[in-house]
This record gives sequence, C-alpha cells and structure tokens, in this order.
Amino acid sequence: MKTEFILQAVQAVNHAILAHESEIESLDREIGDGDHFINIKRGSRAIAEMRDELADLPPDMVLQRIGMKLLSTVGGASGPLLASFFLALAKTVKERGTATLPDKAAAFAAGVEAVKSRGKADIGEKTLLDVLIPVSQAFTRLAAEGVEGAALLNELKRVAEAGMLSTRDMIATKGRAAFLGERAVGHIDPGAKTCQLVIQTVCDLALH
Amino acid sequence: MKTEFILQAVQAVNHAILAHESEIESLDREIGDGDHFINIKRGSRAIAEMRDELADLPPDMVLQRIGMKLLSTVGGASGPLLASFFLALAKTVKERGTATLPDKAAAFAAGVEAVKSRGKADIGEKTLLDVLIPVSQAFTRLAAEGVEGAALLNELKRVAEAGMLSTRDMIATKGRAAFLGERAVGHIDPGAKTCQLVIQTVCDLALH
Amino acid sequence: MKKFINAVDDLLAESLAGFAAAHSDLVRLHLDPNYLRRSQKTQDKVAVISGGGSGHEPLHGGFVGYGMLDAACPGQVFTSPTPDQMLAAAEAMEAGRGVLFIVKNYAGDVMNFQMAAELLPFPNETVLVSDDVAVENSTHTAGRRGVAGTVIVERMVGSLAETGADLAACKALGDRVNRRTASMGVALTSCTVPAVGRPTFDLGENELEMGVGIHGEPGRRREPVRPADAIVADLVAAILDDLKPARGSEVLLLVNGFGGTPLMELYLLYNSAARLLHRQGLTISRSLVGNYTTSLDMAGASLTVCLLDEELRRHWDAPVHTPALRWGR
Amino acid sequence: MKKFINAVDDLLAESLAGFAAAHSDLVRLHLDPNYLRRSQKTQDKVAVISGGGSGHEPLHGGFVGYGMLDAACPGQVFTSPTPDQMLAAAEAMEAGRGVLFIVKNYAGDVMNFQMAAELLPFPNETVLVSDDVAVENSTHTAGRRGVAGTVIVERMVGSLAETGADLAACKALGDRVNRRTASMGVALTSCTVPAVGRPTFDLGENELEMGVGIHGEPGRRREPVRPADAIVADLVAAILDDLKPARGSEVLLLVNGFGGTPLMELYLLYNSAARLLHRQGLTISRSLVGNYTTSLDMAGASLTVCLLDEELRRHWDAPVHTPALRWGR
Ligand SMILES: Nc1ncnc2c1ncn2[C@@H]1O[C@H](COP(=O)(O)OP(=O)(O)O)[C@@H](O)[C@H]1O
Ligand SMILES: Nc1ncnc2c1ncn2[C@@H]1O[C@H](COP(=O)(O)OP(=O)(O)O)[C@@H](O)[C@H]1O
Ligand SMILES: [Mg+2]
Ligand SMILES: [Mg+2]
Ligand SMILES: [Mg+2]
Ligand SMILES: [Mg+2]
Repeated sequence: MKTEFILQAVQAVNHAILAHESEIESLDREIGDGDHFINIKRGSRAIAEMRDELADLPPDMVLQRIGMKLLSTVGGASGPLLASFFLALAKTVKERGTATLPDKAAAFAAGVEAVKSRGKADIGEKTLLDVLIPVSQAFTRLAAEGVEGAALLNELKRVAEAGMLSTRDMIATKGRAAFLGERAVGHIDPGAKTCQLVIQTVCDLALH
Repeated sequence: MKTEFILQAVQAVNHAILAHESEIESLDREIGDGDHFINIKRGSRAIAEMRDELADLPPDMVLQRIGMKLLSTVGGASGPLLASFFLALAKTVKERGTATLPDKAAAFAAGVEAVKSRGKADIGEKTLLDVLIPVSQAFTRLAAEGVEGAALLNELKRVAEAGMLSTRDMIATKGRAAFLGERAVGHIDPGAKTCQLVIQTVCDLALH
Repeated sequence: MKKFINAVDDLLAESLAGFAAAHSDLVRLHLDPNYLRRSQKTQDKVAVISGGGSGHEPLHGGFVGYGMLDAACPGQVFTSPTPDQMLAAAEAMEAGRGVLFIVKNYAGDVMNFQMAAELLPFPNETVLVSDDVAVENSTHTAGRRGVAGTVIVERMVGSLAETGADLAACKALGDRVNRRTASMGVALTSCTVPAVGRPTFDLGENELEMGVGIHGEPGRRREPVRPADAIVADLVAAILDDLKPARGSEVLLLVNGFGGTPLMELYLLYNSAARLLHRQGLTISRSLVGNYTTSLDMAGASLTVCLLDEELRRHWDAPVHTPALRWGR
Repeated sequence: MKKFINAVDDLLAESLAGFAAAHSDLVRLHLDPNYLRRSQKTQDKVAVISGGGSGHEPLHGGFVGYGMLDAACPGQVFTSPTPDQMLAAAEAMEAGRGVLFIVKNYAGDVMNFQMAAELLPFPNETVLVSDDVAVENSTHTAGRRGVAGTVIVERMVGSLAETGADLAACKALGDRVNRRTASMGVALTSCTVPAVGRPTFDLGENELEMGVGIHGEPGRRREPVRPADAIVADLVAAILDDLKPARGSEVLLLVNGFGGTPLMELYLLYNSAARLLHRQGLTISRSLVGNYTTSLDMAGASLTVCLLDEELRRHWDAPVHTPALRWGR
C-alpha cells in the first residue's frame, strides 16, 4: 500500500460521502440523532485537506495521522471508532508492512479488533461492525487462499453490502439505536452504511 | 327600563356573543392579541349566572352589580371600559330614573362619557367608541325629536352597524391595534364589533 | 395546538399552584382574587406591586421576592388583571409607606391599574414602562408598549425600595430607568393562546416579523428571514436611535427569549449585539441572557439596552432573591 | 427551519463566544480545542470536568463555576466532544488532586472521554450518568442514557469537590447520586438540528413521543396527545418503579424543559407531579423548574426525581455560582 494510493482513496471517499448525503443523513435521523453524516463529512473533509502535509510521509505515518485527525474532528460514537481503526491499522502496517495480501488482511483485522474493543461490541448488534467483521474475515480467508485482484475486491464489496443490509432486521444493543428497541427494526444502521460505502469506494479505486 | 328586561337582555346578549365566537375571535387575532372573545365571554357568562341574585333588585342596582362584575371578570382593555359604562349608566338611572326616552338616552350618554374618559379616546380612533358615540348621539337626538318604538330601535341598529363598519378603514391610535399602524387598515375593530352586536341584540329584544 | 394542559380553563390556576409549590420558600399564592406575594412581608418599605396578563413567565410572578416585587397580579393569558386583584395584593402588602405599581403600557393594564389606584386607600404611584421602540410614539397615541425592559425597572426599583426609600423616590427611579431603557423584538413564529387553540398570526416558513410585542400582536413589518447579524443590526439601530447614548457610555444588555428559542441562539444574538455595541463605543458592563419576558411558545427574541450610571448599576447589583433572578444571597 | 444563525457552520463558535462574553466574570472560552473553564482556577481541589454535544444549553457550559464544574467541553450539536478537548481542559484545570469526568452515558461520549482518560497524565476517574428510565437496562446493552439528572450529579459532586475532598470520594458521591436519580421525558415536537435543517422526526398534530432522549432520538412509543395529568402519571410511575423509594422519603423534583416549552406549562407539570409524589407519601424538599438540559428547540419536558438524604441535601444547598445556577453567593 502506497501513500499515493491512500491519498487517492481519501479523495475518492470524500466524494463518495458527499454524494450520499441524503441517504446517510436520513438513516441517522430515523434511528439515531441525525448527525452521523455531518460527523463523517467533517472528518472526511479534514483528512482530504491534509493532502499536502501527508504526501511525503510513509504509509504507516499517513494512517496514523489520519487516525489522529479523525479522533479530533469527528466526535460522536463514530469518531473514536474510526480513529481506533486507523491507529491500529497504522501500528500493524508499521510493524509488518503491507508487502503481501495476508499482511494487508492482518492490518485490516487489527483495525477491526481495535474497533471491537473500543466499542465493546461484536457482530449482530446493528453497528458498523456488522460490515467490518465479515469483511475482515473474508479478507483474511481469501488472502490465505491466494485470491487476489478483481476476484478479491469484488467479493469484499459483496460481503460489505451483505453486512450492511443485514443490519436492517436487527435490534440494536449498542449505540443510539439501542434506545429504540423493536422500533429500530427495518432500518439500516448509518455507521454500517458509511463503512460499506468506504469499502466499496476503496475497492473500486483499487480495481482501476 | 325594568329589571326583568335587563335580565332578558343579559341572556340574549350572552347567546349572541357565543354565536359569534369565530367572527369576534378572528378580529382580535388579526389586529389585537386574540383574547377579546374570551374576555367578553367570561364577563357575559358571569353576568348571566347572576340572574337569581339580581332578580329582586331595582334596575340601577342591577346595572351597578353588572358593572362591578364586569370589572372583576373581563380584564384587558374592554373590562374597565365596559365596567365604566355600566357604573355610569347605573348612577344616572338612579339619579333621574328611566321614565322617559330622553332619560334613557341621557343614561346611555353618561355611560359613553365614562368610557371616553376612562380610555382617553374619542371617535375616529378605531375602538368601540366608534359605535358607542354615534349611537349615543343618535339616541339623544331621536329621543328629543320624539321618535320611538321600531323607528328608533331600527335607526340605532343602523347607526351601530355603520359605526362598526367605519372602523375598518381607520388607523388605530388607541388600544393594541395602534401598534400596527397602517397594517390595521382593512380590519374591523373587535371591541366595536362586540358593542354593535350587543346594541343590535338589545334592540331586537325590545322590538319584540 | 399541543401543550401540556389538562383543561384550558384550568391552565392558569394549575400553573400558579405549581409555581407557588415549587417556590414555597419565597412566595405564597392567594386565590380569588389571584395574586402572588412574598411569603414574608417586609415592614417599613414601599410595597412594589406589578402584574399583567399571564403567558409572559417568569414575568411577573418569578420576580416576587427580596430586592424586587412584593406582589404580582397575574391576569388570564395575555389579559390584564382586574382591579380587585391589585386591591387585594396592596391590602396584603402595604407596610406603611404606600404602594408603587409597575405597569406595562397597554391600554388594558393601564386602565385596570388606574381603577385600582382610584379605589386604593393608601398613597400610591404608578410607573408606566414603555421601552418598546418598535412602536412609534406620538402625542396622539397611547404611546409605546412595555416589554422586556420591565424586568430592569422591577429590579432597580425593587432594590431601592428595599433600602427604605420613600414612594416619591421609588417612582422617580422607575421613571428614570424607563427613560434610559429601550427594547425591540423579532418573532420567527407566532404564539398560540391556549384558549384560542391556533397561532395568533401565520408566518411563512421563510418569514419573520420585526417589531413584535409580547402578546402575539403582529409587528410593524414582515420580512424574509435574514442572517442573525442583519436582524440584530436593525434592532440595535432602532434602540440606539432612541437612546442616543454618548460614546463611552456604560450599558446593560438584555437578550430576552420569547419562550420557544433555545439558549444557544440567544447567546449567538448576544454575540452579535455585543459586537455592534462595542463598535459604537459602548461598554457592556452588565448582561442578562435568557427567557425573562416571554410570549408563551413564540420563537423569537428581543434586545434591551439600559443606559447605566453608578446608581443604576448599584441597584442592578444589589442582592436579589426571587424564583427567576437571584444573586448576592 | 427558522433559527437565529448566520452560517450553520459558525453557529457553535458564535454562540460560545456570546456565552463567554455574557459571563466573562465567571467563565473563559478556549478555542481549538474548545472548552469553557472557570475564569479563576481553584487550587487543591479535584478538577470536575464534563462535556457533551452542544444543543443542551445551559448544560454543560452554564454550570461552569464555583460549586459545580471546573470546565466543560462542548462538542458539535448533538455530537460528543473529542478527546483533545478533554485533554486540554484537564491540562488547564488540574490542580494537584486529579480529574473527575462526568459523562452522560452515550456510546460516543463514553468512548471519547475514555480515550482522553487513557491519554491523561493525571489520576482520573469517571462518573457515568445514566438516569433515563425510558431505556430498558440489561447486561447485553450499553445501558441507560444520561439526561437531566446530570445537572444534579454535577451540582452535588461540584459541591463536594469544593470542600477539598479527594478523587475517590468525588467519584463515589457521583455514582451514589446517579443511583438515586431517575428521569423520563416526553416530546410534543421534534427538534431541528441546524446542520440538517429539518425535524429529526415527524410527530402528528395529535401525537406525542414518550420516553425521548435529549437528542431527538425517537422515544420508545408514540401516543395520542393526552391530558398533562395522564402523561405525568406515566412518567412518575416509571421513575418510582425504578427508584422504589420508601414512604416518607425526601426527594428533589426537577421539571426540565427541552427548550420549546414555556415555563407556564412546566409549572403545570410540576403541580401535577408534586401531587402524585405526595400521594405516594414522599416529601419534596427541593425543587428546580426550568430549561436545564435541553434538546435545541424541542417542545417537551422531563421529570427527574433524586432521593435525598442529609448529605445530598447539603451538597444541593451549598453555595453555587455559575451562569445558569446560582445561590448562596
Ligand atoms: N459501541 C459501538 N460499537 C460499534 N459501533 C457503534 C457503537 N456505538 C455506535 N456505533 C456506530 O456509530 C454509528 C453512529 O455514529 P454517529 O451518528 O456519528 O455518532 P452518535 O451515535 O454519537 O451520534 C452507529 O450507526 C453505529 O454504527
Ligand atoms: N383607550 C381605549 N378606548 C376605547 N376603547 C379601547 C381602548 N383601548 C382598547 N379599546 C377597545 O378594546 C378592544 C380590545 O379589548 P380586549 O381584546 O378585550 O383587550 P386587550 O386589548 O387588552 O387584549 C379594542 O378592540 C378596542 O375597541
Ligand atoms: Mg448520530
Ligand atoms: Mg385583546
Ligand atoms: Mg389582551
Ligand atoms: Mg450524535
């Protein structure tokens, strides 16, 4: 993973988020407090604006800076979760690099573990983990099996989408939607939607 | 004027006011603060409920009690004005009786004078005085000319209606509508409407 | 209309009962005729009594207590109280030094207090509050309305009365504060009088009403919604045009919410107004921000500026202990 | 959406600036990272720091001052603040006795404060406020929300900290107050997050939402509008079911407005709730009625009951001097 690619991904994600404003925003109005879109937009714009200061840094430092910036700009529940993901990602990238696909999968898995322990949550609780955990599992498995390129990326996109959709029928036990009990059923989790969108955008970028 | 007639008039006026709720209420919403109907309803109901305690009193005491009750129940601008009318009316009735039409006209005129001095207002200021003053003037003139019965009563009704309608094109200089300046033009004054309604109701009662 | 009520006709009585219960250490409620009074009567002072229609809470009941009012007479919603209330309150609180009525300048309030004053068996004076510069004054009209500046008059006169000053001095201070105080308001929505059940006026989704009073009377003009700074600039201009303060003057700035506007916006208005006043060379030495003279559930706010001097500042700062304003004890 | 703003992105900064200017005798605003702190730092006391999303004013900034908070960290509207804010506030206010964070129990607030706590170079503890009985608690969930009871926790812990008590004692008192405090709210309208520009949820002209939080999260059930007494009965039942106070217990009753409901209605709710509590054999020895933990412009209110004892009553009564709560000095 090159700094160049990360920075391209940052710009692409920023555009993708802006393009999905009304969808994301309405999800958090339905089962949250309506600010999720604004939160991630604030973070995503702040990172996009760091382009120049990041351009000459190695990937692990870029990821670390992204994590810290998310931590101080996003706020809400998603801020520390996304920050934890990037900080753990950065640490693993620094330790073992990203030469091989299993290296990359391991770094992703470390990020997801950090999110799990920060949020004290797991799969099935109607959160962004319902996207992150299955994607991480698929990534690890496929990398071990040697699947790569379009096959890998398309499968990760498919898993992310399935995970995002799976939150629709769940009752939430973590996050704001937990206050709604049964009433959250039928609505997709906003954080899950954002993560799916980010994963899709990054995979699409890698596909080209 | 007999106590019997006053008490019948009280009931008739109470019904007439209730029957014109939406009309009166909307006038005060347009150029006032929306409470005029509630104020006069409260007063009119309170007087209607005094029927038993008033039945055996002479007319001047009945009118005096009505004035005091209006003073303590209506509130707003209309309360002290209507109370002043009845208290002055009662005083003049007590002093010179109501045997002749000029006596009655003089009592009415005394009531109107009390309203003028209480409100420091006169004709042309878009208030209930735009009904009361012309009616009083017509009453005095016609009584002096010996006009009586249906001719008198129908003329008083006509003058009351003309006075009420005349407030439509006025700029108010007294009362809440004065705060509106030009914007009050085109709207009938609520107090004028109420007075016209009361005069019409009492005249109709006397006609039968 | 959605409100927390049981029956419209009981709203006032139940609300007064709740108020008296929540502040039983400070105030006592007398019913029929209705008035709120200090629980402890103070001897040898002018009894300062105010009142007016309900729906402006905390005005006036919230200002009954040490250093402010001795009693307050609440009328029905937006309807002035009746003379029997003022008479009963004065009877209860007069303490040998006479009675000062503080009355907002509305025809109804003025006439009802006047009739009470005529019937009152004690020496009495009346201070008419008329701080609303949205209303053009002229010798032919009943003059300007009393709005949020009333709080400042009640506070300063209440402080002076507490020192044992006589009736004439209290009246003179009240008139002086009134002359040095100017206000103007703006509404983003109408209010809804409970007994009426629908908004007093209709404002479009992109309209505001400049120069509203505190009873849902429409203002002098309707405008498209504008940025807060532009609205505040108009309000401040009208106020300063009236007060004509010398550069370097010291002022009190009150940003008053009408009931439906959150504190966050009121502080934004304060920020905007304070910047303008500074630019005019004025020093804001005292401030008050919050819902003090409301108009039921109306969204909107008013700005009030009071030109201070050493004496007025002292009366503002003196200890006050009421349900809605408290400091120094 | 009609609000007093200039640009949505500047609302928070301008409102904070106005707040700091209006209360410059008490608080100071630090920008980037944003926090509000007492203008005078007190030595040798635990630094009590809270924070949370904006839009709940006066919570938390309005409670910075003697006898309550040392600093407050305001996030964006309804969005928890970020750890750099807590770190900077703690750095500024720590006075040798450690830092106590008071945090409303929301995933976002908890995680952001946790990350700050992990990075903090001082001894620190956190009191999680979770007074909202509308949320069913279970071992699998994140637990109940923190709502208006937060004011009571901040007040009592703030009082204890002022006496020089150590971190463990402050933490223990905060937890104890939280256990003895229960709240539930009801909304008549949604609020409108300024950056979103339209109501978070839609309520029909004859509907209300029982058990809402303070962020416009929908509640647990939607109902037809009912008389205030019936609504209050449900809220009080849920609260007492949670607290299970013995007959004869002494309580504090807080009627908290959400921002768009006038005081007149809040006092009516107080009247209704007080009657019910008396009927349960409880004594209301302290009361607070007003907008203390709001939800922007939402019309609605919450009830909070805190079971007092001699120690808690003493900490409630002790002098406090903040922009929004003041007595005893
Ligand atoms: N404990 C948790 N673990 C994992 N994800 C969570 C947790 N709590 C909340 N989330 C995620 O955060 C999202 C909400 O983020 P956001 O709206 O930015 O913050 P907030 O809920 O504080 O307003 C939810 O949709 C959910 O996916
Ligand atoms: N000074 C005055 N002289 C005569 N009539 C007046 C005066 N002021 C107000 N009025 C009358 O009172 C009416 C309003 O009464 P009401 O709505 O009951 O009281 P308020 O204006 O206090 O709300 C006006 O329509 C007007 O006719
Ligand atoms: Mg959210
Ligand atoms: Mg009226
Ligand atoms: Mg009125
Ligand atoms: Mg949030």
